[in-house]
Amino acid sequence: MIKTQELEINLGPQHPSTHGVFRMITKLDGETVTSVESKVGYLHRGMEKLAESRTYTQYIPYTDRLDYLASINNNLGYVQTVEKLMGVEVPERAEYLRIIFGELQRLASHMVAIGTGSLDLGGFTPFLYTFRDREKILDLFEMTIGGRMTMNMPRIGGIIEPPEEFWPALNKFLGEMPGSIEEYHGIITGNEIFQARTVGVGIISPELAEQIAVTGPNLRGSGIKWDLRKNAPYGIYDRFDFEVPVGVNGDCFDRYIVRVREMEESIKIIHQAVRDIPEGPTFAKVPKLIKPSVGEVYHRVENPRGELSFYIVSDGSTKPYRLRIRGGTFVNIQVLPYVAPGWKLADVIAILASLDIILPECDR
Amino acid sequence: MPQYGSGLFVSIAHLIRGLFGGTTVTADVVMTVINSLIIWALIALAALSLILLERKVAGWMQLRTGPNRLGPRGWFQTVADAMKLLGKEDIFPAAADKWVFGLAPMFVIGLSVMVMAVIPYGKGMVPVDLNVGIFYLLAVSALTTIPFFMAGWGSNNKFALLGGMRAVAQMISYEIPLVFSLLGVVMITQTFKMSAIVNAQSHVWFILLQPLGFVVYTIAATAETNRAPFDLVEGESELTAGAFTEYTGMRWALFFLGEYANLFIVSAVAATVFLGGWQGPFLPGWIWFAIKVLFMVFLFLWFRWTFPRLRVDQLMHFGWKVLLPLSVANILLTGVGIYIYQLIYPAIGG
Amino acid sequence: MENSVLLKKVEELAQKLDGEVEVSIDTPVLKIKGNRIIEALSAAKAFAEVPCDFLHDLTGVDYPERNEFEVVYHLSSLKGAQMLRVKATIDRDNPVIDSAVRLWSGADFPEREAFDLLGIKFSGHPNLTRILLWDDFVGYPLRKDYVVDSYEERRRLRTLKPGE
Amino acid sequence: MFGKGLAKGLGITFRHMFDKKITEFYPEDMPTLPPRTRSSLALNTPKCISCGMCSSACPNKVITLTTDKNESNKKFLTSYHMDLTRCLFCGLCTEACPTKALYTTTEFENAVYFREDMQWDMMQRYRDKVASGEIKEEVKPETKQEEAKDNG
Repeated sequence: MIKTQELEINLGPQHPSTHGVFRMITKLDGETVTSVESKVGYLHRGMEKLAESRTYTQYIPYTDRLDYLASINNNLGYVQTVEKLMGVEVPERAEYLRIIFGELQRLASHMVAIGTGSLDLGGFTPFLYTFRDREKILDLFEMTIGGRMTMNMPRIGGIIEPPEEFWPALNKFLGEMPGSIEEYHGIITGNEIFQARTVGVGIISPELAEQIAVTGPNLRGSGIKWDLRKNAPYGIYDRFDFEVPVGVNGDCFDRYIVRVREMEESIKIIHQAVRDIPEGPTFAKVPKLIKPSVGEVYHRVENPRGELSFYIVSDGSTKPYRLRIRGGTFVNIQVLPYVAPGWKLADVIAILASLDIILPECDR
Repeated sequence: MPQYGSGLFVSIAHLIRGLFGGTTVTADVVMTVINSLIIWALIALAALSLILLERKVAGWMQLRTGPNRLGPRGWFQTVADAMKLLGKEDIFPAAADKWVFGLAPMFVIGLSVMVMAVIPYGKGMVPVDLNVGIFYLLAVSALTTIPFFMAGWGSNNKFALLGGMRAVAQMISYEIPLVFSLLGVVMITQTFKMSAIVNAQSHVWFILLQPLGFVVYTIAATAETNRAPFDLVEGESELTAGAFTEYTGMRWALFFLGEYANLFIVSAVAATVFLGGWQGPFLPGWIWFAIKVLFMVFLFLWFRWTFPRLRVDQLMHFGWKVLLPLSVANILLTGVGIYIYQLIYPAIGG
Repeated sequence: MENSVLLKKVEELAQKLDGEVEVSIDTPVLKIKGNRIIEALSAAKAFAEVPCDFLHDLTGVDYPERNEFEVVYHLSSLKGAQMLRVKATIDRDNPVIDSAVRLWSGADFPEREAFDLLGIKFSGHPNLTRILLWDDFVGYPLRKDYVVDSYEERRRLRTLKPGE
Repeated sequence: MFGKGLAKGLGITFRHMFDKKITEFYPEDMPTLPPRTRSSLALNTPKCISCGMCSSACPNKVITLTTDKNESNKKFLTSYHMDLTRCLFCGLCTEACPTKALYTTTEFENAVYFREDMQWDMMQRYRDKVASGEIKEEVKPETKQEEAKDNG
């Protein structure tokens, strides 16, 4: 036997495939990974501390900056938490608009996930196809609220009414979407090289997922049918008819395909919401200065990257006493040291891409 | 078939040769110098235009326009990039092995020049028409592994080392199917001489006689030039830039130049061996040759901008367990074919 | 349905561990002393019908006027919509509590974060080091007595000193 | 059969080679942004009633304004500064403005070379805009009367 030396490699904080500033201390035996240690915190901005010096309304733009690829979902999670704390009833039309925008944002976020997933496996072109379609969604957002990435769109007690020209643009986009998804299937899903790189790679067993508290598409990829929109509905998700796609093996391919199928379900939900949306006001009557009574609340929402939840402790003032954010990525990322060893270096990148991490949400 | 202008460059060569007295030693020396200068110019030209072509094709496939700022439709972009790279600082990492690190890029480009000397660019346009042309070509291009490993080892960087190791493993494994895929053609033509192989295709191109050989060659050549889906040496998503991680400025540009020179070479070899070289109606031979090379180059670009990358062990599996048996099968089939052919037409072949 | 069943279970558990139960908005809350936490969590994990076996979140809250920390565990499950909040109070001067890593390996990062930002020590944690902040950071930012630099100090534009 | 998916992918990329390109030729063709775009802020000084709502709505203390009172005990602006280095472009200030004196604009070329240039003097910017003819100055009736008083 030839005795070889283990090679220790720092993947990150500056590395093309770590999706921001994530660092993995990887030990290699040849090309095979023997251990991975993940280091986070390079993007820590003290979000929870910042909340203590901002009023409830002023904190909404900060939630944009958690998971910046799904900022409306974050906004919604936060404002719904505050509404739950205050007991505010949101008008019907606002609820429907929240569904439409939340699902549009989920589509955009999953597009980035599968596009960068393909990019991390070396396929550059699919990445730009997904971004082409994401651009259309961002245009819709820009038309409605004026922001593209950090929208700051919902308000406590309502949401901003989109302009007239939004509805035809939305219909046009929905009409184009099935063709685009067909294209992703053609260039990514059906590609034998992509399948060879992902099928059977990085299996997260259901037991491991439950131990770590993995959530979101990563959990469903492992075959557990758990989606808060279905199992513990918030907002008006209980009125919509959609499937919860699950994977079989819990490998990278399953996590990928769950995302693509979730996109199809999101389109279904948007279609239903556009069909059923009533006329009416989009703002509830809430005081200008939000001042919840003493108490605490915990609210969880299904974000594209796992369950996002806010825990707010209120002391009756205009500012939260303590605000805790539980991001999906922060918990999901713990799975890496369990899954990665034994695979090749390139597989670690594939696993990381399939976990679809986003560091601002992780480090906060 | 009439071909107009085929003899243009040959006549010029004759003219220059005539100036120095036809067949004297002086004339040979002058011609060698001129030929090597032309090859250098060709490498530079090929690299500049192929880089632009790659960026343009990539852009079009991705619904972009590609470079569009400098010159008409961005045609001077690579020239500007080359200028920029020339002006950049030449950094030697403190822990690098200075000699190995510094020499690696020179070797890459030197080997490319050596290979390009035996390619028939047109009728009578072979700078050095060796009677062991293909043999020489394969032998020299097999050496390209060494500069990659030198770069990987000399950089004293972990990513570069991994890239260098991948380069060795990959290029040596794919060298064998590459050689075997060309062997079928050699069996038919009974010669190693490049110009003779082209002449043998005056009636039928070898892509029709050797379709399997062509497919194996194309795949192995993709791997040999380290292009996607076999670009593990660079593998930017895991190894940042693989063997070239520590290179900057002109040294890095030489690697880049070498990469595109290699792309040109494998395309030229495919055009010569399988696509009939400079054979073709109406147009001058060298234009036909250019068209065929461009077609092959486009094929490689198309693969690169469509496929994701293979994993290192899958690459080895594919090379040894799929491509090698296929190329051996090709040789066997060719042998059987020749045997049957000789039974029918005993006069032909040896 | 789930809530009433869960509430009954929690009340039984509270009696056993001499804790208190209250309902906050729609979530049952179990308040106990810090030293009984592992008992409480493992009992909650094994609740029949309504298991709370998914550690959704773990965090701490600082209450300087009561001189104590609350370590807050949010337990849910993949088998139903139930949600349970367990609050363990520990002394602020000696903030030590048993680690939940032996029950859920996913408690690793949240516990390290609580240690990092609040200074709560989790005994039995395999690698209790700072996670979000750097290793030689002084202080625990989420404590209420942590002094944040003034706004003027933070907004000062940094100018290069000569020699930099 | 192995290779079918590969061929399909090749087909898709080849087809897109001849599709219409979606590149925007930015400085030549300026994009037309929708009217709600929040890419820059502007202050219409005469409309401002110096209430300070914008400054208190801002999550990040971007806006500092100073006011003074004239003889009829009416507040008027003496200075209005925004520190764009801290601005989130969330639009909460424009929503809070009761007279819509502060509004978002679609100007998006806000890059500057020096950090100091990010400190915007909004009143100066308004005067520049008026001087360049980009917007018409609104003349308040009271100011007219005051001028008349001064003259007479």
